[in-house]
Amino acid sequence: MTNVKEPLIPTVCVITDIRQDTPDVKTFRVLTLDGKKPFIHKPGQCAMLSMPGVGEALFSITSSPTNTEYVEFSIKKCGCVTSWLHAAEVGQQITVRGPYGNGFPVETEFKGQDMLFIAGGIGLAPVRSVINYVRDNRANYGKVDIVYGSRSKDDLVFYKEIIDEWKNDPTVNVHLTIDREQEGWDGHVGFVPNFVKEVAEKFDEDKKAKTTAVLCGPPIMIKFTLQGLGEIGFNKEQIYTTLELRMKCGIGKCGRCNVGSKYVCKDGPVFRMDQLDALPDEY
Amino acid sequence: MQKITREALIEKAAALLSEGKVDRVLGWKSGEFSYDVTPAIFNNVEEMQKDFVYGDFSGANFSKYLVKETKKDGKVLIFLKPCDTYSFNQLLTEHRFDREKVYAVGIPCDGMIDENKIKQAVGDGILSIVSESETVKVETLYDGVKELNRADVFSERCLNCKSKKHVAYDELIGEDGLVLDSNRFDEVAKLEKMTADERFAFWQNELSRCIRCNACRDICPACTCEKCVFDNPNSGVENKAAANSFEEKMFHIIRAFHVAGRCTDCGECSRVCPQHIPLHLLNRKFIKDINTFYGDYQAGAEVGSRAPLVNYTKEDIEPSEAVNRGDE
Amino acid sequence: MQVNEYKPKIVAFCCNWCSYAGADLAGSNRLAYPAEVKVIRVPCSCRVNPMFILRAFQRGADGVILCGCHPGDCHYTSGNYYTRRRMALLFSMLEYLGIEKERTRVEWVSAAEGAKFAATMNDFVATVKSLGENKRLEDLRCKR
Amino acid sequence: MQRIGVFVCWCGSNIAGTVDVQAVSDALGKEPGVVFSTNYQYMCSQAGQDMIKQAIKEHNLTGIVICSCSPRMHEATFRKTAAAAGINPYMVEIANIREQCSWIHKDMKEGTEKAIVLGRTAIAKVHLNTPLVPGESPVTKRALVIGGGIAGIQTALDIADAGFYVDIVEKKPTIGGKMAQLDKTFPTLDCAACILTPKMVDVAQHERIRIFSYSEVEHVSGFVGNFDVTIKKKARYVKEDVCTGCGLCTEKCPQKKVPNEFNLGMDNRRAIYIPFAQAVPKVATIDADYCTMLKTGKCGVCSKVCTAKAIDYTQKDEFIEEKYGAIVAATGFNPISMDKFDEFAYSQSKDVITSLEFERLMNAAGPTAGKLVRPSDGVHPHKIVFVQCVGSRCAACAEKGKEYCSKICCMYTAKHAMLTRDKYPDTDVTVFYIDVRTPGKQFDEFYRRAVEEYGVHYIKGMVGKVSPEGNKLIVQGSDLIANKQLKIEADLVVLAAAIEPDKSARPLATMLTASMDTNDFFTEAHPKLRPVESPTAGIFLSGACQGPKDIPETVSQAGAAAAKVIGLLSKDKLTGNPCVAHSDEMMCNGCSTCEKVCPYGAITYQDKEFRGPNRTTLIRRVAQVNEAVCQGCGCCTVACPSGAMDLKGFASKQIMAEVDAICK
Amino acid sequence: MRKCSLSNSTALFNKIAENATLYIPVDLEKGRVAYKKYADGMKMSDALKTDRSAKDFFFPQTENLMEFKTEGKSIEIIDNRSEAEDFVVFGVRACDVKSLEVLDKVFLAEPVDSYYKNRREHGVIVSMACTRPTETCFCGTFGIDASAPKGDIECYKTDDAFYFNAVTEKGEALLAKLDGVTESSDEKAVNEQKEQIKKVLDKLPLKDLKADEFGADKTDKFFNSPEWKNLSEACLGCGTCTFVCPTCQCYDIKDFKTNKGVQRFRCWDSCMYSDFTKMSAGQPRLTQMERFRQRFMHKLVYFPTNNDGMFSCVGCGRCVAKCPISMNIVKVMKTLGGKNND
Repeated sequence: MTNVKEPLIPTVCVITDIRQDTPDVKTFRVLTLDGKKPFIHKPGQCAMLSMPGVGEALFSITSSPTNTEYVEFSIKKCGCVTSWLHAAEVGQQITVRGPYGNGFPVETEFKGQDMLFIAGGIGLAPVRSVINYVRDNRANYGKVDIVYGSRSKDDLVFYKEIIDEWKNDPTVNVHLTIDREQEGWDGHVGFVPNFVKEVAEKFDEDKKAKTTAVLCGPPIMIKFTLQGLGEIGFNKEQIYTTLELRMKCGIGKCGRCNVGSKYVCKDGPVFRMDQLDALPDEY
Repeated sequence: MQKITREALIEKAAALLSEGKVDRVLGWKSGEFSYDVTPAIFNNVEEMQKDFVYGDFSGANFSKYLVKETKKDGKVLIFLKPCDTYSFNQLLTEHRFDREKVYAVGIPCDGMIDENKIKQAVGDGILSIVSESETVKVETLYDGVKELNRADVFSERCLNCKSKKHVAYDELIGEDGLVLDSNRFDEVAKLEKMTADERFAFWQNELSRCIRCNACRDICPACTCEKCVFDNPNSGVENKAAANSFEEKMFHIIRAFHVAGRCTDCGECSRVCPQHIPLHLLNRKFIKDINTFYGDYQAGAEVGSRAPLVNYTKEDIEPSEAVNRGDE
Repeated sequence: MQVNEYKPKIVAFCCNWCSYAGADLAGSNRLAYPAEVKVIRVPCSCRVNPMFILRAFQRGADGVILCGCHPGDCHYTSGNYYTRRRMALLFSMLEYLGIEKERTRVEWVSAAEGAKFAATMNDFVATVKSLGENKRLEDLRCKR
Repeated sequence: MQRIGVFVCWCGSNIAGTVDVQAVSDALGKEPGVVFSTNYQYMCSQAGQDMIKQAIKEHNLTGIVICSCSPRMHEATFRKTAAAAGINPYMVEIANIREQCSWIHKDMKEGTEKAIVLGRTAIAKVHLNTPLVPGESPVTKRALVIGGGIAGIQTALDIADAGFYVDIVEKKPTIGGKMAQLDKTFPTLDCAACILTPKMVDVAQHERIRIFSYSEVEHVSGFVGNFDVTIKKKARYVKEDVCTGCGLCTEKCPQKKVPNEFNLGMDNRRAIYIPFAQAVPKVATIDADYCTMLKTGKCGVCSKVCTAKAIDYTQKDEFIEEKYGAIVAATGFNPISMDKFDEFAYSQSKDVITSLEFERLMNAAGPTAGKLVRPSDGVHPHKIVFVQCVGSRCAACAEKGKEYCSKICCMYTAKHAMLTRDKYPDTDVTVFYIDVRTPGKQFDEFYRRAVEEYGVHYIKGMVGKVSPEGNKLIVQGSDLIANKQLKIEADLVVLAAAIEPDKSARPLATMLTASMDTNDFFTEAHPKLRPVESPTAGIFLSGACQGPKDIPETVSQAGAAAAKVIGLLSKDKLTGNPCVAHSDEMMCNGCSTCEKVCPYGAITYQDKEFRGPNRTTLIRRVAQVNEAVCQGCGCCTVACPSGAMDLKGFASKQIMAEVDAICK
Repeated sequence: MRKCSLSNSTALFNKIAENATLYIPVDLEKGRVAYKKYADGMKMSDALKTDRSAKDFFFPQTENLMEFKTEGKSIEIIDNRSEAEDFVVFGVRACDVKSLEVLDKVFLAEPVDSYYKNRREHGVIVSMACTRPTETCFCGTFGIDASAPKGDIECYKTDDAFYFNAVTEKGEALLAKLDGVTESSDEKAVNEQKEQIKKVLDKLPLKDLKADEFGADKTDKFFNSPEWKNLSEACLGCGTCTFVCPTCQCYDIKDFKTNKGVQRFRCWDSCMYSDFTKMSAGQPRLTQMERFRQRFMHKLVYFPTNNDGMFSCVGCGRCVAKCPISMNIVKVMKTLGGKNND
C-alpha cells in the first residue's frame, strides 16, 4: 500500500494556489501544512478532498507524479463540495486522503508505446497527469499525440500550459478543437470523436498497432470516439479510460461504486476498454 | 359475513380481463410458506391461477402501488378491502394517481391474521397454516398440529377495525359493511393517563429500537412524496440512521406530523416494522387529538375533503389548552 | 467560589408584523427581559415548521416560544389560525412522548403589546429555568 | 462562500451604552466568511452608509450584516445602501442589537454577549442568502376610501384634486359622519355644519369622485396596486338618480315612530327619511325595518306622493366590483355604550345624557331646535354637571371602559360648558375631571376662558354615583383638591363617554388583512415614521380609525393619507416583495395541500413534463406560485410535507441556520 | 470440553461479566429478542435468533469516525475514538458466526478498517448450535452447519447444561478464566445434540434450496435476466432487508455540524435506497429494479467473485421474516436458480 495510514482519517492540507482555468474550472494546488506533497501517486489516481461540514468528494489528481513539489486538482463547479472549493481562497485548509485507485499502467503496458491522448472538457484533468508523466519520462515512450476539445476556446482547460509547454514540445503533437466556430479561433472546429478519427486515420498501420489510446471525457464523446477508433482499426485492448462513479469511502468497502464485481475506487478508475466491456452495463 | 374465496376473485378478474375492462391485476402472490404473500402484477388468468392467493395473510394495502401503476399504460384491477378504500380516497384527494386507470373491486374483509402472533403462540418451525372459520390450525416442525383461536391471532389493527364499509369502488363483491365503533383509541388513552416520566420511558424504549429502515414510511400510503425530507440533503433534516434518541424522535414525530390529518389509520406502519414499534400509536394520537379538538374527521372517508391541518375555525383550541387538558 | 447560574437557551420565533414589533416596542419602552431570549424574525407564525422547533431543541435550546399576531389579526389573514392548529397538535404530541410541555409555548403578542412581550418572556424564562436543562429532546453531539 | 462585511452601529449611546461595540465587531470579525468588521457611531448616517459602500467595494463583499436597530427601522435604508454599492439588497441582514438587546439589558457583559450571538445569527443567515429580484406589477389608478366622514371626505378630495379617481363607500345614507352631528367646534367655536357641508358638496360635485352611500365593502382580494373589491350597495328602495331630495315623502310617510339615529334617538323620523337637510347625496332612503309597505305590502304612500317616481320597492342589494390601486380606511369612531356604567344612572334617567347627545340638544337643527332643555320634561336645566373620562383612562375597569385617553373630551366639555354659560348665564355648570388635557393650539387658552371668563366650576375628582331623586339628579363625587366628598343636586348630567373605533372596522381589517391593536384601532406601519399607512401594503389610514383625534388632526391625517395614496397611484408599476414562496418542482408531488392554506390563492397546479429514468417522459402535477399574488407568509412551506415549498428570504435552511447559531 | 450446569448459569454469566462486558440474548415483550448487556441474574433467551444480528457489535448502525474543529481557514482533526473494551457476545448462531467471516472479508481486507478491526479484536464470540431451526432457515444452502457453529468458543446448550469448547486463542483465554464455574466433560451430550439437529435440518422446508447455480463469475448469466423486473416490482425500496441482514455492510460517511465543530460519522446505508448511488453527475442505478438486482447479485455473484466463492448470504432468514412485502432472497434464488431450485 501507499502511504495511507488510517484509511478514513484524512490529512489536513492547505490550498497554496488557485488558478481559474475556465469559467467553471479551477485548479487547486495542495500541500501539507509543512509544505510537502500530501502523498506519492500514480497518474490516473484520485484523492478525496473534503471540507468538514460541507462534504467529501473524490477528484482525479491532475498533476504528474513527476512533479516533486505539489499536487494539483482541476475541479469543475457542479455540486456542493465543488462550489465550496470554488469559493475558497488561498490559505484555506482542506482535508485530503488518498491516493485511491489503480492509475494508468505507465510503467508496464504503456512503456514503449506511442501514446494517443484524447480528452474532452474537464476530461483532460486526469489525462494531464499522464501526459506530463510521459513528457517527463520521454525516453520510455514513443510518439505522443494529444487530441483535446471543448465547447469553446474559453472552456479549454490548461490552455496556457497547452500553448506554452505542450505545443512548444517538439516531441508532442497537440490537436485542439472546439465544438463551434468562435471569433479569435483559427484552429480546428468540430467534435472530438470526428477529429480523433481524422488525426488517427493518418497513422500508418504499424503506428496504429503500437499506439495506446487514453480516453477521457463525457460519456457521449467516449461512445463515439470508441466507435471511430474501432472503425480505423484500433482494438479495445489498446484503449484505456477512467471512470468516476459515486465513490464514497475510496477503499472498496462502502458498497456503492461497484460495476458488477469491480469497485471503481479500488479496481479502477482506470479500465481498459475490453475489461470495461466485460462488466455489466451499469455505469 | 360471507367469506370471499380466491376463486371468486380470479373469476371476477377473468371476466374483467376478457371484457377488456382491465389490462392487468394487482393482487397477492403466494410465497414459500403459508404467510409470506407478496404484492404482484398478474397479466392474465393463467398467472393468477398459478400464484394468486387471497386469504388471512392478504393484509397488504395496495393503494399506494397505484401511484406507480397508473403511470403505466392500460388499466389495472385492484381489490380493495374496506380499510384500503380510505387510503384509496386519500390518495385521490391528493391527486396521487389517475382514477381513470383503475378498476376498483371492493371485497369484504373479516380481519387478517398476524403471522407474528402465530409464531409467538406456536414457536419455531411453522410448516403450514390452515384457516377455519373460528380457528387456525398450525402444523409445526416440533409440536405437530396446534389449534389457535382466530381471534387470538388477529392483526392488532383488525382487532380495532374502524370500518367494514367501502368508501370507494367501481364494483363490490358481496355486501358492504358498516363503519364500526372501534376502541382504537384505548391504547392512546392509556398512554395519556401515564405520567410524563412513564410515557417518556415507554417511547424511549420503543423508538430506541428503530433501525431507520424506512419500511414504515415506504409502505405508508400517505407518504408519497417525490422525495422525503429525510432523504433530501437540502432539507436540512436529512439523516440516514438515527445517531441518538433525538434523531429517532425527530424522524417519528415529523413523519407522524406530516401525515397528520391524512393518515387513514390503515396500520401498515406497525405491521411492517421489523422492530415491532407500535408506530400507529403516534398516528392515532394525532387522529384522536384532531377528533377531540376539531371534531371527528376520518381521512379518506370522502374524496376532496379538507384535512384538519389545512383548515381552521376562529374558535380553535389554543396550544396551551391542548396540552393542559389533563391537568385538572 | 462563584456558582454559575443556569442560563437556559431560549429561541423565540416572532412574526414580523405583530410580535417582532411587540418585541421592538418592549425595547423602545425599556422593558427588561432576560438576555437568554433570542428572537428569530419570521414573516408569520405560520412560517414556523415543527422541524424548526425540534431543531432548536436538538441544538441545545431549553425552551422554544412562538409568538404571532392574535387570532384574527394575522397580517396574512389566516396564518396564525394554522399555526394554532399545528402547534396544538405538535405540543400535544410532544407531551404524549413525555417531553415537558412547559418547554414549548405559543403566545399571541400584538405590535402594541410591548409590555406583554416582556412579561411573557420573563415568565417563560422563569418557567424553563425551573425545569432545568432540556434532557429529553437533546442531541448530545451538539453540546460538544 | 460569502465574503461578509459586519457593521456594528453604536447608535450614539443607545447601543454603545450597554453593548461593547468594539468587542462585538472584533468577535464577529472572526466568524467564518467575515472578511471585514467594523463599528461606527451612526451606521444609518450618510457617513456610516458611505463607510458600508466603501467596504463593499474595497473588500469585494457579497453579504452584509448590520448590527443596529430593528430591521423594521432601517432594513430598507441599508438595503438601498447595498444596492447603491452594487450588491443585491437582499444580501443584507440586520441583527437587532438595540430594541432587542441594548435597550432591554442593563449589564454590559450580558448585552455584549447577546449582541455577538445576534450578530452570528445574522451572519449564519447571510451565508445562505441569495440575491433576490422583485417582480413588477401594474397599478390601478383608482383609490377607494372607506368611510365618508370628515376624514374620508378630506382624503377623497385631496386624491381627486391630484387627478386620480376616488370612490367613497359610506354605510349610512349620507356622508358627513360624526362632524355633521356636531354643533360648534373647539377652540374656534365655528359651526361644524358651516365648514363641513361645503366640503360635502365639493365631494358630490367632483368629477373624479363617486359616492357609494348606504353601501358597504363586501369583499377584498388582491394586493397593493391591484385590489379587487366588491361593494354592496344596500337597497334603499329609492332610485338614487331619480330622487330630487324634495323631501315630500318624508313628510307624508305614515310611519312616524322611528327613532332618529341622527339625533341619537332623542326624537323620531319617518320610515322614509333623509338624515338631515344637507345630506349628500340628498336622496331619501326607506328604512326596511319600519316600512309598512316592505313589511306587509300595504301602504305605498311615498310612492304615491313622489312626483319623480323614484320609489322602487323591488330594489335589491346591488354588488359592484371595482379595481383599486389603494384603499384608505376612514371608518371613524363612536362613543362607547353607557350600558355598563350603571353608577351614572344613564339608563335610569333621561336627564343623564352623553356629550354627543348634548351636542344635538345644543344644535339648532337638533331635536329641540337648539334649545337647551331637559329631555325628560323639557324644562330648562339650572344646574348641569359634566363628568369627564367616562370609560376613558380606565385601566382598572377594562371590561367596561377603555385604557386609553379619548383625547377630545376635555376640549368638547370645555366647549359645552362655555356654550351653556354663554347662552344661559343662569345655568350653573360644574365639570368633574381627572386631568384637564389641553395640548393643542389655542386649547389651553380656550379652557382658561371657560374657567375664568365663563365661571365654569372645575372640580378635580371623579363622580362616584348619580342617583335620580324626584326630578333632580344627586351627583356624589369627590373633590380631590379640597379633599372632601361632594353631593350636588343637578338638573342635567352630561357624560363625556370614551370613544372607540366603529364596529365595522374589525371585519374590514380582516378583509384588508390590515392589523389592529387590542382596542380595534388600525395599527400604523410605524407609529412615528409611517403613521398613516397600515403595515399591509396599499392600505392607508385616515382619521379616528387609527386613534382618537379631533377635527384638525383628522383633517391633517386625511391629507397625509391622501398624499401617500397619490404617491402610490402616481407610479406606473410597483416592484413587489421578492420574499415569496417558491416550489421546487422536482420535489413537489402535486398534493394540493399548499393550495388549500394559501390565503391569497397564489398557488395553482400544472401538469408538467419531466425526464424519467431511461429516457422516458413523466408527466407530473406540480405547484406553481404566482409571485405577484404571493405575499410571502410562508404558510404553504409548512403545509408541504415534502419540503418542496420554500420561502425566499426566509428559507427553511436559513431559519435553521439561525436556530443553530442561537443555540451554539 | 467444559461443562456448566444450567442451574449454575448465573454464576457462569457473572464470571464472564467480571472479565468483559457480556451481551446475552434476552426475551423482551411481544416475542422480541435482543442482545442486552448482562446484569446479574438476567435470564438468557432460548429463542433461535435475535431480531438484530450480532453484526451490530462490530459494525454499529452509526459510529463516529473523527471530529474536526475549524477556525478561520484552518482545520484540526481530532481522532476521538474511545478505547474499545473487551466484550463477549454469547449465543451467536451459526449463520451469524459465518456473517462475521463475511464482514471480515470486507473490513479486514487492505486497507484495513481499523474501527471494525478494533472491535473484532476485542470481541469474543460464544457461538451456540441451533436446536430448533425454523422454517425460514436456509444456512445449509451456503454450506453452514447449524449444529456446529465455530465462534471463538463453541457452546452447546442441552436440557441441563452448557458445554464449551474453545476454538480460538481468544476463546481459550476466556474459557480458562471460567474454570471455576465449569467442569471438564466428555462430548457425548454434544454429539447427541448435533445428531438431533442434523435430523431436524433435514426436515426444514428450505432444505432443498441450492446455491450451486450462483457464485463467482456468473454475472453474465443473471445480470440481464428478465425476471428481475417482476421480482422487484413490489419492492418498496426500504432498507429492512439490508439492516436486518448480518452481512450487509454498505455504509455512508456523513458530517454532522455540532455546536463546536464537525463530527464525521458513518452509518448504515442500503443499496435498496434510491439515493444510494446518486451523485451530482447522475444516477447509475436508476430504478428499483437495478437496485434490487444489485443487492442480490452482490450476495450471490459479485461477492463470491471477489472472495473465492464465498456467498455473502448466510441463510439466517431474517429478511425472509421481515420484508414488508415478503420478497426475499429465497424467492429470488428459486426464480433465477433454474432447475436446481424447481
